[in-house]
Amino acid sequence: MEHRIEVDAAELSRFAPHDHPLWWGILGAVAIEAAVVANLLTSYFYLAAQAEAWPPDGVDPPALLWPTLVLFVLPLSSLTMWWAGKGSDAGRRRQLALGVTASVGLASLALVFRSIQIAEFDIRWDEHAYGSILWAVTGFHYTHVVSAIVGTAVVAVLAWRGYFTPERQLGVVVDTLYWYFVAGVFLPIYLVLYWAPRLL
Amino acid sequence: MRVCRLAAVASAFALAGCDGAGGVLAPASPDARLVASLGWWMFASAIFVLIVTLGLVLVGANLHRRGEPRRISFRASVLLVVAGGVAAPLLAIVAVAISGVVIGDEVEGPGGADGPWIEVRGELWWWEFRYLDEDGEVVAVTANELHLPVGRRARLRLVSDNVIHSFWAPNLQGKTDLIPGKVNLLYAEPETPGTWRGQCAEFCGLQHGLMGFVVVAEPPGDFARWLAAQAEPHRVTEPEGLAVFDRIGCAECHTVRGTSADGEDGPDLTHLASRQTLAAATIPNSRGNLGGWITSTHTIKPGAKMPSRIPEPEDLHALLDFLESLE
Amino acid sequence: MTDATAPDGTRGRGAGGARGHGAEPEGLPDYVRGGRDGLGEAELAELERTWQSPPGFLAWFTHVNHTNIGRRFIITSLVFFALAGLLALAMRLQLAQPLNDVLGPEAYNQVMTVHGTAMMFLFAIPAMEGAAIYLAPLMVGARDMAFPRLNAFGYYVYLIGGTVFFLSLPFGLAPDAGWFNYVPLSSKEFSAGYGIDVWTTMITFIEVSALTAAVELIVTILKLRAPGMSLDRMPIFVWAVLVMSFMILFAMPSVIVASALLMMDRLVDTAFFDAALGGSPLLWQHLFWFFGHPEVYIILVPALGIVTSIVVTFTRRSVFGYAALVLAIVGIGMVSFGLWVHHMYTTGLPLMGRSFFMAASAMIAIPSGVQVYCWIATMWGARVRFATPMLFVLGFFAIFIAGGLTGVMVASVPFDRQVHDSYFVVAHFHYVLVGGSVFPLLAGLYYWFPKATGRMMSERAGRWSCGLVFVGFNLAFFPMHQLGLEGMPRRVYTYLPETGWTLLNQLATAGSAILALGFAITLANAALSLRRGAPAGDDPWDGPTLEWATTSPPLNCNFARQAVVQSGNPVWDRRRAEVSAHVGGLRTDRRETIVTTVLDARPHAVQVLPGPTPWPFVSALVASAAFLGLIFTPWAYVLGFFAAFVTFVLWFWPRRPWRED
Amino acid sequence: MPDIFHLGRDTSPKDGREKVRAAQEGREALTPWLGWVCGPAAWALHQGIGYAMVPWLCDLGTRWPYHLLTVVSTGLCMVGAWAALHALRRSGRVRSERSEGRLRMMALVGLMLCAAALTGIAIEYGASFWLSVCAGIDR
Repeated sequence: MEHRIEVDAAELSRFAPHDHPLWWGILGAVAIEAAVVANLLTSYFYLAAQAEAWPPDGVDPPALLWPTLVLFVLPLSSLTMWWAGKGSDAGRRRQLALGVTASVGLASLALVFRSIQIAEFDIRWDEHAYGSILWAVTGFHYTHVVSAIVGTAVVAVLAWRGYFTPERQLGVVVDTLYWYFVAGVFLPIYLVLYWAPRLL
Repeated sequence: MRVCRLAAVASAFALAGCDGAGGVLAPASPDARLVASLGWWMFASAIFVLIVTLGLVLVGANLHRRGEPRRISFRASVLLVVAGGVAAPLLAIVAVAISGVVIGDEVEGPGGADGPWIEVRGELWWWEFRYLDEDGEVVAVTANELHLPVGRRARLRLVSDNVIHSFWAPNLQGKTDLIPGKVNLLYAEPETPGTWRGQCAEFCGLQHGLMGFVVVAEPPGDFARWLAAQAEPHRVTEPEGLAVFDRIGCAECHTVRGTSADGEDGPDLTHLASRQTLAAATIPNSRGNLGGWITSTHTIKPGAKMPSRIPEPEDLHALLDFLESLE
Repeated sequence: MTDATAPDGTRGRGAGGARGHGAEPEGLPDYVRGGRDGLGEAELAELERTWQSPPGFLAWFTHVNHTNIGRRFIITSLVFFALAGLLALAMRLQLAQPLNDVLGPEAYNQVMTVHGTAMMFLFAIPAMEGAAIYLAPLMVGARDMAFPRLNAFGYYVYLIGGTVFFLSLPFGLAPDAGWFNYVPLSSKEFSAGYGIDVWTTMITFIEVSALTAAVELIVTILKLRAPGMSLDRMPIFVWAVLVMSFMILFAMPSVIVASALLMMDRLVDTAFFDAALGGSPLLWQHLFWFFGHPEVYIILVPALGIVTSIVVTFTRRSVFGYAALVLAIVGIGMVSFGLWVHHMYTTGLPLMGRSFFMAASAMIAIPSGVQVYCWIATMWGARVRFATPMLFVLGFFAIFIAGGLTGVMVASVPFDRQVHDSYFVVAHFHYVLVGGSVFPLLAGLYYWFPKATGRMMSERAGRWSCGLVFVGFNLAFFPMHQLGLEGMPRRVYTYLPETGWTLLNQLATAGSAILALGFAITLANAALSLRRGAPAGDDPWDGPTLEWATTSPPLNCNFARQAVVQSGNPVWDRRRAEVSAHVGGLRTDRRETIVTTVLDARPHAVQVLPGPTPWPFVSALVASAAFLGLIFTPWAYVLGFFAAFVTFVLWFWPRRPWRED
Repeated sequence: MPDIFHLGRDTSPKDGREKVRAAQEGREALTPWLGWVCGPAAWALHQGIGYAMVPWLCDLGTRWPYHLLTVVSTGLCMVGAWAALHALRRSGRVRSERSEGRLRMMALVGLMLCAAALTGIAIEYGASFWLSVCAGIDR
């Protein structure tokens, strides 16, 4: 048996942060969570279709002000995240650290808005299925934002300590990917929870 | 204890002419007949396909000549896969879809619906049948025994306010679920007089296994007489037994129309003695079984909601006299 | 292949001991003598030390190699299979006589629920995942999975979740609302106590393990294939695993949502399923079956891959219709998401709505038919070796096709309304699941046992086992068709003597005993063969795919040098050409595997994989505590979230020195 | 850029001509997937929405939204089939260092998936004609 070396791996990159298997893994996690959101929103419409009145009589659809603010703050935090990534690509550690920290700040702001808005809900979760699904979807996204914030806070700590380099920035890349998802998934949630009861 | 129970149930059991055996394949209504013949057709085709395919597997795997493999041409292989794997299933799919749609529409349709209107309520773990008039008012209430007129298409309104049950009388019709918050309809049209067994088919808890009922089909005249009798209130002939009935708490759950007993948790007992069975078609209705059911309820049906009562012997006899007078 | 046929009895260490246990830094283990694949002895020894799973009881919790984890998945799932099988025997005993009292209704309902749930969630899926975790990296020529630590995490989650679930039975806390757990029966009103909570939390928890396995299988298959293994050269089994993983990805969230909603209904009084407060019991059924039907195919699809592997090896032919088989597998995956309503034909849905699902349910016959006829075309005229794996495959043909045909029958709305929830359906799905999944798994066990342990299983015992399982199975389940048609509903704890169901039930009980004996023989065969089996060598069956290119059991690093592939049957190519092409230049002092492009598998990077670590175990422990807490209080959610997060940070925290290269 | 949109294109920097060729290859890589995506998506669309719209059709008393749905999903299927067919034709002309068999297989599977989806839609559409949209919805 003759043994031949056809591919030499010595020269290949050991980092490839934008194309690392972990990047694909996060994509998988995003797919799972997107499926969960899809299931929840489908359940929302299913319950709405079964109900005689949706929202039930005497209950107002949730107010628009705070969620609309969140709708703008979350993409803004994605923007700072993207800017941080640019800095990381170019080796500007300070830009990376600032951007990531700004994102954490903005998302925390979104969380505050979200909390105010939850406090204003016209219905409790145990009064009617409408209240249940409203609280469940809101709670699920709230958890998303919290986990994105704490995850990114860890990235920020590492960034300030100078861990990341243009090669060694896998953590930033995958965190950014997840961040985009958390910001993006709010749009369908926003449309369904705040506009569907008004328009349909 | 086990022996007692078996004896109580088995010895006296002779459900008058119950033709339960045979079920789906012993149809007693046009609907069930249609579905049974559909079943036979599908069975025959399935067995044919099974034999052909397995035959091909065995033949193909033994075609080699003394260990020398035989080649099969690419074209022949493609033909094999297309014929067996695409064309044949496609034919079956079209046949199944069309027959299913046509027959489904037929057996689930109202088709005149000239029979009685009956509300079927699934309880834990027994059946209530409420006969309604045209306005939806209750005419008569019975339990675990459904009477239907022969040759008429009865309309059953299936409801439940507890868990999900499923109404299944295989000789007459496919099953339909009773779902809280939802009303389902089912039509039943017996062709011949007879008695059949039906049973709850959706898992509903502890006594799902013994949540049966009896269907009695009788000529329209007999049916009308039966319904008129069921609509009558009870005229008390055994006041002592009724007193026991009240005293030991039966009246809290059971209604006997014509008396003060108006409990709503258990079956309506106004015409208990006219029924063939007790305990959701579990034991035949006899004096002995009735006494056994009252005193050792949970030996016969563990977990049943009815609490057992053990009155003094003379009270028990008076109670049984009363119950037997509920004709 | 210099050492392909070298008898190598000293190497089999058995499934229990990891390769390399007790290997001292100085003394070289025999299997590295003379090197391998052109890699020198000293380098191979260093590579093996790098990839070694450390010995010792405590170190057991730090193992991350996919061969260790895959083996654990398989063994654990077989233990659950045996336990759930014993529960089935208990049910058959209870039903052997009318009005029997081996089990009362309470015990019967718990046993029935645990049997169904365990067979689905604790046996079938994990067994398939285990086979995939063990085999897929070997088949694609990778050194390990893409995320070895996540892999270990998934295993502990499964182990803990499954054990807790099973322990609920002896403690009398077992769920008793059936494996489908329909509301409102499973609501707080009709099922007080902790049984249903155990079900909802542990099922959600175990699904986490299925999801982690799915993600890493997908990434491993897409990114870690050996150079040259473009998509059209991937073994069919790997295709099947890929499709299974995607199905898990999209089906499991639905049951997670369903059980989370039920958990909330029970824990904080939400009203998702409460009809009185605007909820809908049918929502549960939609969500559950949107998962539940793909679930059946999640179990079936990898089994079809196993069958293809065995048919190819035992006919010594490339499979006929590679593209058609891929199409069939992908097609099954696609159609499986469009059938769920056929579990709900009797719930009073509009007829036209049901007609869609009737067509779709029957549609599954096309991809299945294509598969079966591709196998027939492959076997046609070939010299088939009827060894035990092939015999189990023949059994699979008979039983699976029979089950598929009754499946087409129950796709028909009017016919299904008669047999739905009757023993006819019990017969149908046992034919499909045991025929379509357990038979291939046993075939796979006999086929890959030599690869995993270095020893052959006994042929004689294998034939006996196959025969008994086949006869016992048919005796146990064929009469159930008739019982269903005679009106016997499912899930009944007893029946009345005058129903006339006694004789057929007795036949079924007798059959189940024979079936159990058949399984026991295989179990004993496997246990005895670990020590006494004939040495297997690298490639005892003359298989075509890459797992046969390494030692048996596989090296710690899987391959001394990763292969470069030129066709779908690389091992046959090598034998013919007497040449093997490899990847060079990977370091031996740390865990490296080559990363390739998704479609053509051209090399473009190297992934450095982590070594043994206890953090996945710690994380799994914390997560389990959180889920267990959820049985009792909603605050466990908040607490568990942050506690688990801390362990994840510790898990991922970069250890100094930070790598620079 | 991550590999997701290019699915096999290598990510090393390129000069102008290389870039053009890489873009072409990117499209080459994408088109055969269209069959894989469009077929199942069309079928899911037809089935899911068709199923959900039945009670509404009954209230509405007409089938035209359903016909429209069928047209749209059939069209989607056709797009997938067309792309797959296109890729199949081209697979003969691929540069040899790229796997021609791979492109061919993917295109073929995509094409057949679309055919299967079309069959599914046709059977669902055809069978439902025997039924009134209100069958089984009489409350």
